[in-house]
Amino acid sequence: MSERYSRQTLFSPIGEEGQKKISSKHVLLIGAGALGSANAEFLTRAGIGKLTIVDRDYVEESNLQRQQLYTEKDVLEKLPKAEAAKRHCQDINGEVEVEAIIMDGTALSLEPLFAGVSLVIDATDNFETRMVINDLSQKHRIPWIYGACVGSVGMSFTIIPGVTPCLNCLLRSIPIQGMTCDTGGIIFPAVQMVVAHQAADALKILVEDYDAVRPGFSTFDLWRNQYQTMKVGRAKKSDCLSCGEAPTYPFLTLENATKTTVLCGRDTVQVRPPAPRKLQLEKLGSDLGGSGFTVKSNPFLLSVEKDGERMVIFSDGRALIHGTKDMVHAKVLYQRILG
Amino acid sequence: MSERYSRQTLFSPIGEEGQKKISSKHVLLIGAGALGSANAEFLTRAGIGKLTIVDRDYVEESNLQRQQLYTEKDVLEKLPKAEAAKRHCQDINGEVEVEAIIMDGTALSLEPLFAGVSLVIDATDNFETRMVINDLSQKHRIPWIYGACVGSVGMSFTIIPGVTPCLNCLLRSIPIQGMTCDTGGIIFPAVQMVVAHQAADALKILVEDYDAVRPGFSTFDLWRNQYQTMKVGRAKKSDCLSCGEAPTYPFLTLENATKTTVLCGRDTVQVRPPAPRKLQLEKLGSDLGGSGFTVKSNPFLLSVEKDGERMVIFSDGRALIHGTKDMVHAKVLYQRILG
Amino acid sequence: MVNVLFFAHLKDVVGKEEVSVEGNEWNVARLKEKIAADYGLEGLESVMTAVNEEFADDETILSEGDTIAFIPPVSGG
Amino acid sequence: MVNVLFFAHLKDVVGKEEVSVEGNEWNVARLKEKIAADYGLEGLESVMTAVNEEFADDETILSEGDTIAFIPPVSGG
Repeated sequence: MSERYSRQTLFSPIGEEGQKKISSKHVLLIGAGALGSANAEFLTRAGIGKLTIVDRDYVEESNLQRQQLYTEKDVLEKLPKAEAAKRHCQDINGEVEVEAIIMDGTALSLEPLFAGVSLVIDATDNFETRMVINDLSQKHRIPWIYGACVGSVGMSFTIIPGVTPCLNCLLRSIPIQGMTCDTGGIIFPAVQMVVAHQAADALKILVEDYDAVRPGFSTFDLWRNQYQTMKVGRAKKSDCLSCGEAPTYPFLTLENATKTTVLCGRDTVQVRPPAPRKLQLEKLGSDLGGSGFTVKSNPFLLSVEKDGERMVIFSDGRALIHGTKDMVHAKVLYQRILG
Repeated sequence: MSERYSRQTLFSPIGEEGQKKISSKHVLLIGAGALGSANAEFLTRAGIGKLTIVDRDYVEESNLQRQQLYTEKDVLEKLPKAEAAKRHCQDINGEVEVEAIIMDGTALSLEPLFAGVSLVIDATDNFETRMVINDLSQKHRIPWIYGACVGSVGMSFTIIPGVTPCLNCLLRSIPIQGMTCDTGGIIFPAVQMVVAHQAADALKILVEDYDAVRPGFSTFDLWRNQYQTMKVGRAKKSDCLSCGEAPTYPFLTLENATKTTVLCGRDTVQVRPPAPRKLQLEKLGSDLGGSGFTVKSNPFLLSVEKDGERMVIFSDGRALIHGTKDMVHAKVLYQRILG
Repeated sequence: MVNVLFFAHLKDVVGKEEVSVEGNEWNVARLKEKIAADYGLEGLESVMTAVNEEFADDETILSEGDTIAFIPPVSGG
Repeated sequence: MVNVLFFAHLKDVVGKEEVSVEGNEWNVARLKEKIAADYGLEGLESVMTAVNEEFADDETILSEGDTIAFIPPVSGG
């Protein structure tokens, strides 16, 4: 091994043997936002063999405050994040093979990418995609590392099929109406703290030191100075539909996916959640009002507007995104607000 | 404020008011290695008013595995780290004023830089410089944030003069013969985790939310899955020479500094610690042997060699660095091994 | 009595990090209902619960002196 | 008896994270000597000590059931 990795091989749980393993492995990184760009930089610097980055978005000015790798030039060029991340990673380490895939991650589009990878790292911004990753991880027996952050809060959990409970055991259902980075903000240190947890467990899995993998679900709040790792042994459910004895992988079916349709003859996309939600429109309206959105409401719907983008949200979770025919863009806007 | 900081101002403990404060403040960052480059990137992305980066070293290939910002091109150009960090920071955020100072940080050279700064962030690699920072922080009443990491271990503690104990209260003396990144290795996630703690407290201090500052000394080990925050209220000593009732700022005196001398007529620098140390040469020799150094020893000294650099270490802590007349370079090599 | 720890924004809504409340031999669901009513906390049904730093579900029975942490999952990234 | 937690590389030297040992009414210095002798730990004099997650010095007196953590300071960066 070259001098480049000398400080990493000096760390005895990795060593020269571990470095050889790292350089022979392939990681699938889903998302290239805050968690994604930082994970991409880490894996590249660590000398991963191959890195596949999937993202549907492009670099915007508001990303620069917390998303590593990206520069003002990427914003001016409106580069897709996956491509911008790839370019910066190659300036850092030309030995790493980086593949950039610009697409919306769904059960259908992600499944082929699971072939041959050693590890999947979650850097998405919504629970729907995470539940898809969770099912694909179980189906293909590939570990994945959940990570998420909002405000000064973050959490991480490593799922190893056949060993740990899965995210479906822990959450049971997709949580409703949480804060997102677009409604509650986000600070860079929260991102870094989540990535530190993901990256450490990624190294353990890549060097096959499974005993060292964090045996619990870690949560922290860097502003309120809280930290806890919750043991999860008891959470594993034998009847879990994702990881139990008779799995059906429910999140791989079309009925559990968010649907988007371009409304005929209008510059509008309708976004429909998998199952009707019961949104508390009044609370959502006041949260969004506090987050810089212009909000109008009546008992049946909210109309919210920001930066020239207008969206109408119904209490069953359905939404109309005005001014676009781009279904992926509409889903991005929807999930930024509703998680 | 521009769209650039929108997700940071959405975070209510910062808000627009906090952002204005951040953009009016000046931070002194001492060190531009692993902790330094990551802190520089964070402060730049967060929109600090002015950032002064002090470092004595240049970018090497073995830095790339854990030091943010730097690329292969910086290694080829052997750029000083402070200058390389400045260039990358300006690609990220042209609004921030970045000052790069290439020098060895000592009591004498650092003191003038404390004038007018709001906060000092520690990104050094040795306790001697930290104790100098600690004394200057007390003398000039400026908060500073200690951070350090080796292997998978890291720690952070925020010192606010007049409020918290200082590092001298906690450590009493400079700890002897610990592991350094050059002897125990270092993994990127340990760096990120320390920086997450430093960065969060930096934001709190910059927006003047002192009540939120982490009220303790946090330590973690990401491989062994340990985390603890130790309360420190009881550690404050009224007779502490750095922060007590009659401070003398002992680490600002010349007798408490490491001395370097070019040996007359030889291509060798002698490095002498402030007070004689009692090194366990046998243990040090076997540690260094395990870390890739070629070691020869007799009961009085160790001769160690790596990458063409040769150093002779005596049990009282004195060392001869062969093949150089550069006193700063000699001190860098010495502190890399002996902390 | 049991101790209840509030993580993240729940701490702000309640106004403190920790409260000591009745709850011995209750299940988690009952405690959640009581806490929701007493402190005006919404959405506790989708908040994760740890009892003495171990995962717990709504049916978990509490004992005297237990520490219950309510941890709201987040989705950003 | 008191519980002793070993942080970082101390855990590897001792071979476990936690041990339960005699120590009631001892001071920290005496506990350090005993632990150093029993487990072959070197350099404990420059290791930080927390008793029940609070900073302690060599003179701090221990009580039955206390948890003592030994935390080696690191200097890298």
